[in-house]
Amino acid sequence: MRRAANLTGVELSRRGTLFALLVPGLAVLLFGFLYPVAATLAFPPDGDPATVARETGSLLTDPYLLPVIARTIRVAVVTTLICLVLGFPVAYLISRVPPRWSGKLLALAIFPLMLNTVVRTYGWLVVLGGNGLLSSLTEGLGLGPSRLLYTETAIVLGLVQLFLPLMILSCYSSLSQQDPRLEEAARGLGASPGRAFRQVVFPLALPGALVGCTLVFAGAVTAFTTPQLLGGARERILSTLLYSRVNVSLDWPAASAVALVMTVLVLVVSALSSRLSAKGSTQ
Amino acid sequence: MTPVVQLESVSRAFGRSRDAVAAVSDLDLAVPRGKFTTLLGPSGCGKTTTLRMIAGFVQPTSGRILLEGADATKTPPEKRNIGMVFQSYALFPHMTIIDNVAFGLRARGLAKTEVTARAGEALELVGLSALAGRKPGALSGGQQQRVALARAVAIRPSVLLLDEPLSNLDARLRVQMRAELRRVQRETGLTAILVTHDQDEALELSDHMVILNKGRLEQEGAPRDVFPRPASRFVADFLGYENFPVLPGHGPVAIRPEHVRLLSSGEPEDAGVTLEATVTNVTYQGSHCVVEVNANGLGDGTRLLCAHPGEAPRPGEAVRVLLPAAHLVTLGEDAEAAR
Amino acid sequence: MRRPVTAALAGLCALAATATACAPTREADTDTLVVSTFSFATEQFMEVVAEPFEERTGIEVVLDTGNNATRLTKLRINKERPDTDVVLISDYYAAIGKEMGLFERIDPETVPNMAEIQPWAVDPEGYGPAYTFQLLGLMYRTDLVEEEPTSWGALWDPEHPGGFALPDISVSAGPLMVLATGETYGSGPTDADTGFERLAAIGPDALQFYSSSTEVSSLLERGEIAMAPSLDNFAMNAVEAGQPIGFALPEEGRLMTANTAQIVNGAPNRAGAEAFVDFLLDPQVQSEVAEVIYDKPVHPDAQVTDLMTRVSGEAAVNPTEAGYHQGDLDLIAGERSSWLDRFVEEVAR
Amino acid sequence: MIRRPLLSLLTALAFLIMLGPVVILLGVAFTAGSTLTFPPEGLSLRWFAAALDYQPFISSLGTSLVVAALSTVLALALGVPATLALQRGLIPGRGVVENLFATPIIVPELVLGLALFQQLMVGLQITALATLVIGHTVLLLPYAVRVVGASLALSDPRLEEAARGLGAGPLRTFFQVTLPVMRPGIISAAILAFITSLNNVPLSLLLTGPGVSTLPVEMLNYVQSSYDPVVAAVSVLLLAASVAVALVTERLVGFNKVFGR
Repeated sequence: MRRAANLTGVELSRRGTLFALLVPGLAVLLFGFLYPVAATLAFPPDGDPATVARETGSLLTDPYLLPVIARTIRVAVVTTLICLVLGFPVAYLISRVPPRWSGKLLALAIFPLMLNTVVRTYGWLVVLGGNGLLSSLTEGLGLGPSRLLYTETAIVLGLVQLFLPLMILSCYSSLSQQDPRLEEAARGLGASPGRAFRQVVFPLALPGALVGCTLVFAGAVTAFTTPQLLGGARERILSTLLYSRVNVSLDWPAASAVALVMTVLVLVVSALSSRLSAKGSTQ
Repeated sequence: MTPVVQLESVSRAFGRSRDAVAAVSDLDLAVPRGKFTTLLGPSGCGKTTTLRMIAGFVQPTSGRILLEGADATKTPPEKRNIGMVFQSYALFPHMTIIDNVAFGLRARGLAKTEVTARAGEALELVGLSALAGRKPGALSGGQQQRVALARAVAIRPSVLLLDEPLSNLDARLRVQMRAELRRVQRETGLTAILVTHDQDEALELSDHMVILNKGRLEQEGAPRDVFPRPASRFVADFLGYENFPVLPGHGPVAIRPEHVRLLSSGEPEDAGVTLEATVTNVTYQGSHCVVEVNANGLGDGTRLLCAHPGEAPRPGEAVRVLLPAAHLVTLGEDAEAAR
Repeated sequence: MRRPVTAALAGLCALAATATACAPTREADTDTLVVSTFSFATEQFMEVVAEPFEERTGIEVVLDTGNNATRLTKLRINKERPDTDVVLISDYYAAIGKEMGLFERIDPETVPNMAEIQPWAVDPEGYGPAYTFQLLGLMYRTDLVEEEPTSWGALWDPEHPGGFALPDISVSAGPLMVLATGETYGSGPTDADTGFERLAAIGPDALQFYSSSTEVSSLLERGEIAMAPSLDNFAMNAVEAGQPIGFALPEEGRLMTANTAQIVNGAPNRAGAEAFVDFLLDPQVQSEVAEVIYDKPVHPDAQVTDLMTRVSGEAAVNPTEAGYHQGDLDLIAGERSSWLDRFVEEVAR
Repeated sequence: MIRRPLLSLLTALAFLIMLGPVVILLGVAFTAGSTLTFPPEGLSLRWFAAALDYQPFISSLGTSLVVAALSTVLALALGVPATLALQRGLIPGRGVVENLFATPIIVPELVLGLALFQQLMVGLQITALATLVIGHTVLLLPYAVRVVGASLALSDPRLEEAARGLGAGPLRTFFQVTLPVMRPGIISAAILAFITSLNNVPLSLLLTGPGVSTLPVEMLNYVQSSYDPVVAAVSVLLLAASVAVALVTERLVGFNKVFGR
């Protein structure tokens, strides 16, 4: 797609013009993103690289903090898997129903993205809370009150709600490009619906699913509102730990250390996923 | 001998019940064993829906479908033992050629050695053994279609379904592939059903031709029976009859342009109908000219087309036109009224 | 060629202007006084403290409210260019602030009332004094708990009726509870290890780890829990309203927390700040605050309300005589991050 | 074909999880009672009145709208020229520059928020409002570059050559050909950016100052300290606004174009 065309308004071959078009954006990126992020990971207020390194070290060895990292990863992985298991079939359905239905279903799936995370998470407090819907349901069934609020399960539920639309969109973009005849061909050749799904539909939609998984995983690792409201004081993950380091214990170098670990975690996963998809496309 | 595929008053409507559109209505069909049958018709005539109902991808709204004499109306596609070739080839892009061909065999749980042997055999049949290890993306359209054919044939289906398999190919390749299709069908002895809108393709390939119009069966039979004797104006029109004059004493008839003759003065008249006419337009077509004339005798000035070899008359010239009796097809009044 | 460059520069300038335009600067200023305080009962505070102070001194009082941590954060942000004069803040956040160099020592001459107040309320290092205090005890449902608990042991009693909640480590009662437990079961009021160990034993049974007074009050009101360690102030509303709620002072592990008034390092209105702190300690003002906001006074001449003695007994009048003490604030401040981590991972399970 | 029970079950479950809690808010918001319970205890509009009466929500909504509008305009003002240069110019190391414009998406928003808080607010003493605008602009820049870039990449540069060939000067070509070609992309990017900014929590969380806080952050604070249905009422109001925006968006440009990737 690389085009050696000239820009309409101005001769882009002239360096000065190009420069003028790019520089404001780059300057803001530098001042509002690269500089602060780099600086904060090394030179937080009240700290220096040595304190950040020490705090990072303790984050990776402290018996009270390792569980936070483990929980963050566990919550993100489980959320990603559930989103895949639920989101892929929905995307598949949307890609195979007649257009007048698919448009409506897609809009319904996308709609939650227009609401902020507090709005989307708030309902779970009503569902999972002490006197909540679920509790009265289980009590009504004679199972006793259910206590799901402030558990990992609650966080996962909230995150699944938050990120399912992303998974559906990613899978849908792959599935809608797939020729539905491929699945028919497999069925015609004697493959059961399950076999056709496993051997043809799913493998071909894998790139989209992989993108979806990466988005959901990164989102789950970095989400704040949902773990804060649904995990409460009991179940901290990296993002809520970062917040409490800044606003409860006012320990800013320690906050930088958490930020460092969180960033590295997300970067490693994105790199792995792009590696995987590159490998998939060369095969 | 029971027909391989039999349709008993099969109908299929699409859309909600209130504004449903019938794609196929009340179709009865018997597909003879070991023969090449063609479903022919313009787009929207229901031929593809019929094929997809036979394959099991579409459920009939009413009626029964029998495969090998047994009711298979509710049988899912994978249990029907059909081989299907799609217009878009539908090769699995993530599998090699040989894996594509072996897919159906593996789905049937055959032993590894048998899978390898039969897949290789099928690929041999279409002459693509050399490309076994490639991915479909690396193949040309014609090659991909031959792989699709091999894949369908490999499972030794009770019927081979071909859904406009050649229409994505360019004109020359299409002609080559027709021969290839015919050869493969003959060599394997498979029953084949081809869906096409191309009359030449249908005429060349089929043992049995079924012409559909608006979801209904219009005419069926061997090409050499159907082609010279279309039963209705629709069939005649579709088969390339371009002149539909209403002759005094004959009623509505059809005749192909190449059978209309311009008589030079003094030439003896053959058996047939001779008309006085005026040339209105002449188009040069290489081997012949198409001469458009206005037949003076036919009241409202019926225009006729005739394919005329050699020196053509000029527009405005008065000519005599012969419609030979041997080539005049009389169209049934009822068929005419149905239009 | 000229045009885009100019446009780009103009854009950058506009951005820079937005970025710096609204930076507030407050130079030396004797007409107004910015007081950073709790967001609790702001209107009443205006009525009984700020407005009378304005009348007396002619200095206009501006309130900036929020919880301890966010206000401390704000002070830290503006450390180089402070825009606040007085900060009313909990004792252990005050300790963090001192460590960060956010506050100034007070010359006792300028705040005469500092000589009058209860001795424990005076800061040993000379920083701002405590102007009120809260006692840690057990808030309980009198209809669900038959006998008034006399010991923290009630929480560990497997027979205890109804559920209970514990304070989260992020609220003032949290660290106090750790120390109170350490004092009760361990070697003394600095034995945090024992505190954590014992709390960890009952953590899984706690219905909730509350992080606000409204949260714990509503849990008790709804009867979801029968008791919770809390500060005595939390109980006053309910007791006054005649709800079946009582406040028990355990015999051992008597910890309290104080609210202090600090003068900001480099305050734009230093003299006004000193006058305000003195005003806050005035017996008359302390009495009115006690009546309206339920803040227990530290000035011996101020009037302790009946409600206060009904809830907390004699400890409301003189906490140190009743055996209450603040705990080691430097320990709490210094270990804040690690306590937070330990609490979440060991206790709040 | 699609009558498989498992597929229907999973789909139903997915939509239940995605929309169920949001639907429940509707019930909670209209309750006459004072606790978060479903089904509601009687019907009343009292929580809507309470929501509109709660000053922090009103002032933070103002902040949110100002920040969203300013940062959307800034992101487009910076992003569109950059996109033009990237799509139509010959730039050495174009890939690197392009990736640079996408990086703010990869770094966790909370980390960016912390960085802006520590370095710009604490370090450079920039006000919370200005820091919010800078942060949101950085966050929206990738959307602007990507969405506008996508619409530009789809258009045929020969259109512009044709215009030049027909005698239009470079400026005329830009305003009469290039800009109209980009317009749908710009509208989509603007809507997407505005919504993204308006809904953001992690980035705005730490960037608060006296009287400066965004609506979602205020809502979060409120939910954490109070247990009445006020936030449900606010949510329903936002829900209604979103439905309105969605309908207008659908009319104007089509949903798929805004959210399609």
